[in-house]
Amino acid sequence: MKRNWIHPEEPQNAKRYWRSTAELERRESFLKNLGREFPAGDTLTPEEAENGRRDFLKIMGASVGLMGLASCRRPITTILPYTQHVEWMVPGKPVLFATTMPRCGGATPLVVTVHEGRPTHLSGNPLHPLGGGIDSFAQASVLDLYDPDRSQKPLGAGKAISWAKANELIAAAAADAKKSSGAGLGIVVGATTSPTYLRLLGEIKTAFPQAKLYGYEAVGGDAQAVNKEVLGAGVKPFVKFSKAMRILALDCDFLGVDPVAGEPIKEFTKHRAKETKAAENDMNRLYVLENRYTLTGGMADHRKAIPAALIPAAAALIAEQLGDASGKALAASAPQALKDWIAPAVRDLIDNKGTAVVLAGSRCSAEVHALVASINNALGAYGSAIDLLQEAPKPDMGDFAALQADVSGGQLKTLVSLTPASLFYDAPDAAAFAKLITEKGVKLVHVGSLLNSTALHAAVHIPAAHYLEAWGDVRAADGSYSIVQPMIAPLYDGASENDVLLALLGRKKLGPAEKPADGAAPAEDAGYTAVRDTFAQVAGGLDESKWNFTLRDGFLKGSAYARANASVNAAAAGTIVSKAKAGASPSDEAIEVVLVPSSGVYDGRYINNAWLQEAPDPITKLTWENAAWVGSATFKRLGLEDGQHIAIRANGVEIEIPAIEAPGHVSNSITIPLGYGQNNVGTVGGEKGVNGYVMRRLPGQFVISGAKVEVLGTVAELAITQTQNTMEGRAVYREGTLETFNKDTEFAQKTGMDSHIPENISFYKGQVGKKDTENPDGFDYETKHQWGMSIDLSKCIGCTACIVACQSENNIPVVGKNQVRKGRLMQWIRMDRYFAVAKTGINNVAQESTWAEDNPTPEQLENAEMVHQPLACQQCEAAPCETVCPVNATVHTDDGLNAMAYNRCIGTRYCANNCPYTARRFNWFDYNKRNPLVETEKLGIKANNLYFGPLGEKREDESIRLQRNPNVTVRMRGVMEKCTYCVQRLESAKILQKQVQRDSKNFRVPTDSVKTACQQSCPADAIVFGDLADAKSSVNIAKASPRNYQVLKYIGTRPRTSYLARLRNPNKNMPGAENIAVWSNNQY
Amino acid sequence: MEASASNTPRILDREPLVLNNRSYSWITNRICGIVENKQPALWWILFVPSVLLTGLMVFCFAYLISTGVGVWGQKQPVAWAWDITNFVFWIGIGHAGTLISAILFLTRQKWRTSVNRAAEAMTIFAVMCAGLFPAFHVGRVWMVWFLAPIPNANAIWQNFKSPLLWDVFAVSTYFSVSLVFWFLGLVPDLATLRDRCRPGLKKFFYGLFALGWRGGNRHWSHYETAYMLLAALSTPLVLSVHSVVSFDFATSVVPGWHTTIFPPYFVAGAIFGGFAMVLTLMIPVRRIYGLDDLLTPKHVDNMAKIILLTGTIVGYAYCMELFMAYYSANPYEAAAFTLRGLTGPSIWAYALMFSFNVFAPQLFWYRPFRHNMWVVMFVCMCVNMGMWYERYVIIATTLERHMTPGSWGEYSATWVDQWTFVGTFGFFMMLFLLFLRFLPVIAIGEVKGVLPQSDPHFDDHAEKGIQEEDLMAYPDRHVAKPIAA
Amino acid sequence: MSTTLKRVHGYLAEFDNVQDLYHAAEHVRDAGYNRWDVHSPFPIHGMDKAMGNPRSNLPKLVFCGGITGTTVAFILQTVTQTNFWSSLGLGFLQEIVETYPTVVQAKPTDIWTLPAFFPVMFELTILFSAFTTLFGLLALMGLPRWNHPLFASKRFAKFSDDSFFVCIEARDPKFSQDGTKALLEKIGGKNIELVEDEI
Amino acid sequence: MGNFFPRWTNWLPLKVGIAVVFIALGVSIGVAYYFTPKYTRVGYEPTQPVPFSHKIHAGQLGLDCRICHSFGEASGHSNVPTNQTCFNCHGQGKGGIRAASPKLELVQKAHQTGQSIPWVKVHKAPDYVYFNHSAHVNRGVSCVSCHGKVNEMEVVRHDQPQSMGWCLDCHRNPEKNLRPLDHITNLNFKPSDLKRADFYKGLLDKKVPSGEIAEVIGGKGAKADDLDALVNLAEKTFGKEVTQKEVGTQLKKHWQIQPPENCTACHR
Repeated sequence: MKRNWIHPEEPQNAKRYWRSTAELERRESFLKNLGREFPAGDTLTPEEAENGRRDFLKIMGASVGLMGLASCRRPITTILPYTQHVEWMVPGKPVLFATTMPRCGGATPLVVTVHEGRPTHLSGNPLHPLGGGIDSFAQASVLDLYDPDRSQKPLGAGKAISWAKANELIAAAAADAKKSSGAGLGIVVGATTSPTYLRLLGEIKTAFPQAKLYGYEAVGGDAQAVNKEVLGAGVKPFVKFSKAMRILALDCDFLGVDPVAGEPIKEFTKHRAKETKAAENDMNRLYVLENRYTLTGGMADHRKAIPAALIPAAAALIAEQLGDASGKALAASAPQALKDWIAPAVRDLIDNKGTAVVLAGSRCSAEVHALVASINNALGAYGSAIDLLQEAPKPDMGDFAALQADVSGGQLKTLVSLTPASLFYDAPDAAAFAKLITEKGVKLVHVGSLLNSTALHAAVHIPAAHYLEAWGDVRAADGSYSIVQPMIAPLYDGASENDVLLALLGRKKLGPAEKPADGAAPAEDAGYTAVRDTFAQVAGGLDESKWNFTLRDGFLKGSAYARANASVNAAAAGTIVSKAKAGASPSDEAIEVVLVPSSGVYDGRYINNAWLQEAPDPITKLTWENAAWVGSATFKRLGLEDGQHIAIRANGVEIEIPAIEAPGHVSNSITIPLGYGQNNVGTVGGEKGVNGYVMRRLPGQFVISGAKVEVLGTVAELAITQTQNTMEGRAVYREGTLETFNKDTEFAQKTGMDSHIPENISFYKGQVGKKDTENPDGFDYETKHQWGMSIDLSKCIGCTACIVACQSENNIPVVGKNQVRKGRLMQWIRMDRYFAVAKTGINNVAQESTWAEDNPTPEQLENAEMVHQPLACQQCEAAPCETVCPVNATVHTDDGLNAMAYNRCIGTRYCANNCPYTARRFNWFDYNKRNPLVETEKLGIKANNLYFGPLGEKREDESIRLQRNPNVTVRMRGVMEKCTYCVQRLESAKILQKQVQRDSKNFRVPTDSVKTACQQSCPADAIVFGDLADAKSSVNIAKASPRNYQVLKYIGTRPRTSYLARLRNPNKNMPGAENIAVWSNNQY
Repeated sequence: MEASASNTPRILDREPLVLNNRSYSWITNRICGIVENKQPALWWILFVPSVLLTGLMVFCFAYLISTGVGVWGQKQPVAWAWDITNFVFWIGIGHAGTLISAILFLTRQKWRTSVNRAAEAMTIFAVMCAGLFPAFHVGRVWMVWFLAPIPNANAIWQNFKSPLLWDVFAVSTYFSVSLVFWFLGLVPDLATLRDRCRPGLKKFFYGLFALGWRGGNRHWSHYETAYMLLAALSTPLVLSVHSVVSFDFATSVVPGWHTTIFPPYFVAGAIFGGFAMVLTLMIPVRRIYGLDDLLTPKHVDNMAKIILLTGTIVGYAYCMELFMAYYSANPYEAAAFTLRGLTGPSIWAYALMFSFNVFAPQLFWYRPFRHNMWVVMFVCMCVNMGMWYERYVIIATTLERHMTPGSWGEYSATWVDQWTFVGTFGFFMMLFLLFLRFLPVIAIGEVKGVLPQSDPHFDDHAEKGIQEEDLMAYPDRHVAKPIAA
Repeated sequence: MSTTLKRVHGYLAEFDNVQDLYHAAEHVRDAGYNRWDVHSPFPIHGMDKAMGNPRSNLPKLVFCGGITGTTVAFILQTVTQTNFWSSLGLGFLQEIVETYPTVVQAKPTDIWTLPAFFPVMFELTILFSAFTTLFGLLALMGLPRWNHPLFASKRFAKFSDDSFFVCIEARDPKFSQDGTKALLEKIGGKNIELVEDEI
Repeated sequence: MGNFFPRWTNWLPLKVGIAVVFIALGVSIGVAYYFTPKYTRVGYEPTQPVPFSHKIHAGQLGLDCRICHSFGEASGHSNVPTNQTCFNCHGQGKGGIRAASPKLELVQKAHQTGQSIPWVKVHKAPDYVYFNHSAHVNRGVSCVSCHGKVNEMEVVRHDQPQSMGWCLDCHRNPEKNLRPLDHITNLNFKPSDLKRADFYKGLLDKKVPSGEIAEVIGGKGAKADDLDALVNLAEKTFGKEVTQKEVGTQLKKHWQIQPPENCTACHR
């Protein structure tokens, strides 16, 4: 339901970026409409505020009998137009702005869709050199903006205080820091690349010479430090996937949650797809060594599961083979199997000198990074497949150890925490650190948007502004300079890091600014000024047109980092390596625990984002919580079942956590995704999962060995979205090796039953295929668009970006843990994940993911293959769901869509039963109207709020509704919904073309001009969508590929969505190469 | 009458349909007695709980409508489960009545007369229970009127190609026709009741619905034609209804549903379950109200035979399904049945279904079993349960294992599912008990009609055995005999 | 004897078994009466012959009813779902209900989709026939008629239990106060009474 | 004992039957009329807070619709003008026309306080209907087709049913409502106002082969190789005056007007 969002006061004295004279002059009408779903009064009326779209559907039903009785006239509804016209605002048309999302150590260029002042949807910025698809974190970040549980008021020791008070406290801190020329002032910052931020930090250093700066990221590793020593200060390796034809990743999930600085993923996937016979070297090859399955592991041509403790050994082995013996000691501990695996792999790397790279995960220990540096050097990667860039100089910062030391040493009086990490939650031995802070009487000033433990226990907490709310700037991985421009005035007066620094420098007052004296022009916002100043430095002079172009394009042309003239300092590397101790591979008694950032909440900063919480983990398909990943062999040895609690004892701490079976996970190793187990952060994130951080004692410690595991009796019901882990031999997903492909490029079209489909002899010619003389009833390709989609499985990496993008574009409700458990996920795209082993050809993981059928060796369990398949409505031309609907709620359109008229649907659910792809979703409850995330107690019964129906509490987080896409119906309870190829986009595109067409005949929208949300978000460019009737369209080209196949073609539904089979490029000399992808050939 | 009762007629050498040569008035008194006398304690013992269960059912439906279909156990991919299972179950039960009154009537099975009334009543109540589920299982009940072809300003109509819409027409037609049939049969008996009670409310209502029946032969002749016609109409109808219901599944693409064998298989199953239910109801009634002379072992025996027959047909269908799955060489079909019967999560349901429906009725090959009311009751109970499981297996367990393994999931019912179903039993029992209380449980007129003495030429061969004489003396039977002075 | 005006309805004679009734009926028939009837608790086999009744013409009615059902169903479905009528140049039929072709599962929108319409055509045929049967029957029997002179006779109430009546109506041209009575006595009627109708 | 039911009851069935028939008839007719937009919407004529007269502005002064409803051609919503728009003419310092008039009180107030004027909504599509103005006005469907002759309305009234059936009716035969684009906002436009020669010249200028034009006029086989021939042919077929059918059919063919009848056209 559309509601009026009470909009906060805005700074008056500062110079404001205003969307309209109305806003500038603070017109009531504007403020009133500011938060409206349709401020252009035309469409939102008080009466509508009463009856939202879904309500209207209900009322339609209820009042059908009463229609006309009420004197046959409708109640008065009013239209509230602006009093002054708003610049850029065309009522009913969204405005697109370019901006950038600051990320840990980088940036994501974005285009923001703004509907009447409300940012509703994000997509990648195609103009940006690193632009393109975006990952689910960036995609979902728009929801954080409207998160009702965001920190909204400054806190003093956990209690709400006024902004004035907050400003006072900060001023005071600054003042007495000034007295001691900064001594006692410490500032913790995250891994930032924002020039303004860094510049201001620099100014702090000058203003408070004695002040100390610390860098801290929860899951940041030693890479930076090592690079500094081995490659030189500010030298940053930049991987060019477009050049890298052989990649060996050491526990490096560069396709997933552990991105490396480099070209976007699509450059990597480009080299995976082949349409014609190709030589081994035309296709890139990926080797992966890791302890658990990651998205990267899933894409690998050769993957071996090894204990994380052996990663250094592996690195050492590789280095040794390349003539760097510094790691001999480490290499010694490597088992023979690993040696046998690495030898041919390295030979392959050597054969491809110049185009071969080895990548180390950011959390790997120092020696690994050092070794990898020398390895890449030996492979001649630097300068070819890896660029060494010279970053802008940063003020030098201490690490966390230094911080700990200074605190315990009592050097700090005030500590300002600007890092997105939460010191009291994710710091090593956080409890002790918190205790230390209080004991030493350090005044902690915390800036953040979450009310996490740090916020609540800090002396002062300042609500942080969302990056869509405040001015800022940032450099992308390649150094391109981008401006972060606000899309909406801060909803809760939050302050950006820059603002806080400015406040410390006494240049800005935080929070709502007091009104200017009448007539006085509002003063310029200091944050804005600061960014302009930085821009002037970067761009060499503040040129307005340059500024405006930068804003428009989303980045400053030619601002990338320069190449560094650096070389590898072997000696430095050697010393680092020599310091390292060899890790022992784990055993039944001494199990290793590996801490990894989670695909849902990263390091915990996205804990309160419902979309990410509900987007299933790509590997385990677990939502809303984390669990200990236990390799199948170990899982069986311990006699566990999914969700059974285990107690893990290591580093003198013990945690209880539900276990989940993880095929492809190495034995005697347990992986714990981090970031969960934060309490009282809000309805979404609160009390979800277990905190893994407590296990680590040192900053860089992500692998803990020698853990003891005890199996507990209790079993938790996990919210897993896919219980079936195998394809049961059904040729739903198809893959083959490059060799198979070269033998027969059309192998995918002949897999299983597709090879012998009988001709369909029908009594009539239906509306299928292209209309012509033979097929008069077919689809009209002459005067209509014909939409179609192709998904390239060679490129799809199985991340969940498309799911989240779809959720954001199509107003798909979040259903909550309780409903996910019941299998009622609403996401229109289902990312099916299957495991397979080559043993019997057809994989033999029985359902419920036990390996009961026959007993594969642990080795096989560890190296099961994993594939991902995104599956949404296939828009069948002969759609079985249509014919069974008794009320014609779902019928076919003449441009080939399987239309779904929500307002006609009565919810018999027959269509869902008859959909062979199970692509339809049903609104079992009023997910949009009743808050599905909370428990309610009524009549002495405690249950999920949904189950109380009308008695249950209404959804309080109305701010969420500001995110809704006004062009998509918000579905009510009891109606069926499904993917519609983003029909709202298609229709707008067609209408836009009509505005161009006017009295001419060219009705066809420009080639490839309309994109679906999933396609836009896909970082791997796996999804291609377009007009089949347009010969030039890329979807036609994609579908012409010999790898093109239709899922369940046998039943003759003629889907408009087709898939391109996955290709893999195994190295014949590798052990087990002969088994790769054979399982797919034995399918029916 | 005494005269006719005393001498034993030669032409009736088959087992009598009414034992002990009961007279017309005995029949009248006995059957009307049930309605007129106080009900036995047992009636109340059954009635009170059924009313309570009905209340429970109402509550469950109210909760469902106010809160959402989510209160049931359904999920992706199991969008139908207990709701449609119960629908098919009840609709199936609703088949025996019309079958008995129509098909057995056309095939001149006189023994039907003592069971058809109750069976028809049961049919109607069962169909009422059945109707509840499709009506309330939809997501937006308040929009159900979309199913009715009403001209509207939105210019949108129903999809007549949808089996679900066929269902709407089939079930509603079936209900109306059964009701008409039942009511028509009731009219003469209502007249009997009318004529027996003294002026008052009762007389008013019985009189009202008796429509002023006078038993005139000019009426009887029309009446019998009408009855014949309705029987003729109901026969294809009763066969069509369950066929149409089976189309819901047969016309879909779901492996395990998409089979041509469904229509006959469903119809046989329906008759099977229906007769079981008739017996489960009639055997106690017979005891409680002392109708042993009207509802003789012969009746039970006949019905048991029909159960045996249909049960075997059902068994054949099960096996044929499996054979098809194997022989069609369609791996999806094969997988559907392997998962259903061997490896799937709900094999227990399949096992129950098979043993209850196929093995239990085999007892009826042995005559003494058919005549032992306890055995018969036992088998009928098995069949009742078995038929429910059959539908459950077909609907829920098939959907649990749909085509794309990634979407597979296990279904489990919630308390709302279960109590709604139990509630419908209460509703059914309540209606049936009220029927016993207020309407003649056996068709009085029809039973009288099959008595030996109801044959107009009974006396002829009764008095003097040789009918040839009569024939010679009076070549045309329809010339009146001279009256003895 | 009350003073209220009364109209003679006819003579009512009772018989105590089917056989007597049957023969009686034959006699009355042969005596040439035609406004008379026999009343029995159940239909008596062959009584129509004995009374010389014509065959009921209900079936003809029902046939018409059935045909109507089929046609209604056919028109309803073809008009709303196909372009069949417009292809015949009778597009205005579609105009009336303002329908538009809805393509589902690539099924044709012309007459070839007819098989999908059979179920509903069948059901409506049965439905219409059934109701014609009911209402046709009532019409032919002239029921419901709750008030009838015969109900005034005390003995007549037994017709629905175990006794059998012949009633010859006064409206019959051959009816005569004593002639008819004599006939009824002659054919063995018992408790013959003159049924009168209060006005 | 006599009859239990009185004699008059014998007529009851007949009476009831007849009554039922008539009631049923009455109800269905009543519903068909009173419960449909034809009645529920058409004629809705609320009084507006500001007595703005379209008759004066659009009628007498002949202001173009787009002067106030400025985004109709660019956006789905045809916006209600901002207060600023009124002020362009009525505000002091600007046009200052009748600035002091009491009728404009609210407008003045709005200008000072910034409080929007609560105009009463007349045409309201249900929330699940996505009607798009630009798709229509850019393709030859005039304002008048859906809103009636607003230029003659003192107070705006709901002129057309705007029911789904009504929409479909036009989507099925658009030729009834098509007109040259330069007449889109001319609410008084009659096809007969068009000069036949100009009309066909317009088409020919758009490179439409005269043969095609001729075929649209005279059906298959009709020929005309130049303007005059076309005009003559048209006169033969449609008479002296230009008719809507003539214009509509031509534009439908040559602008390739193919209004969608899909659900997705309006419901998303």
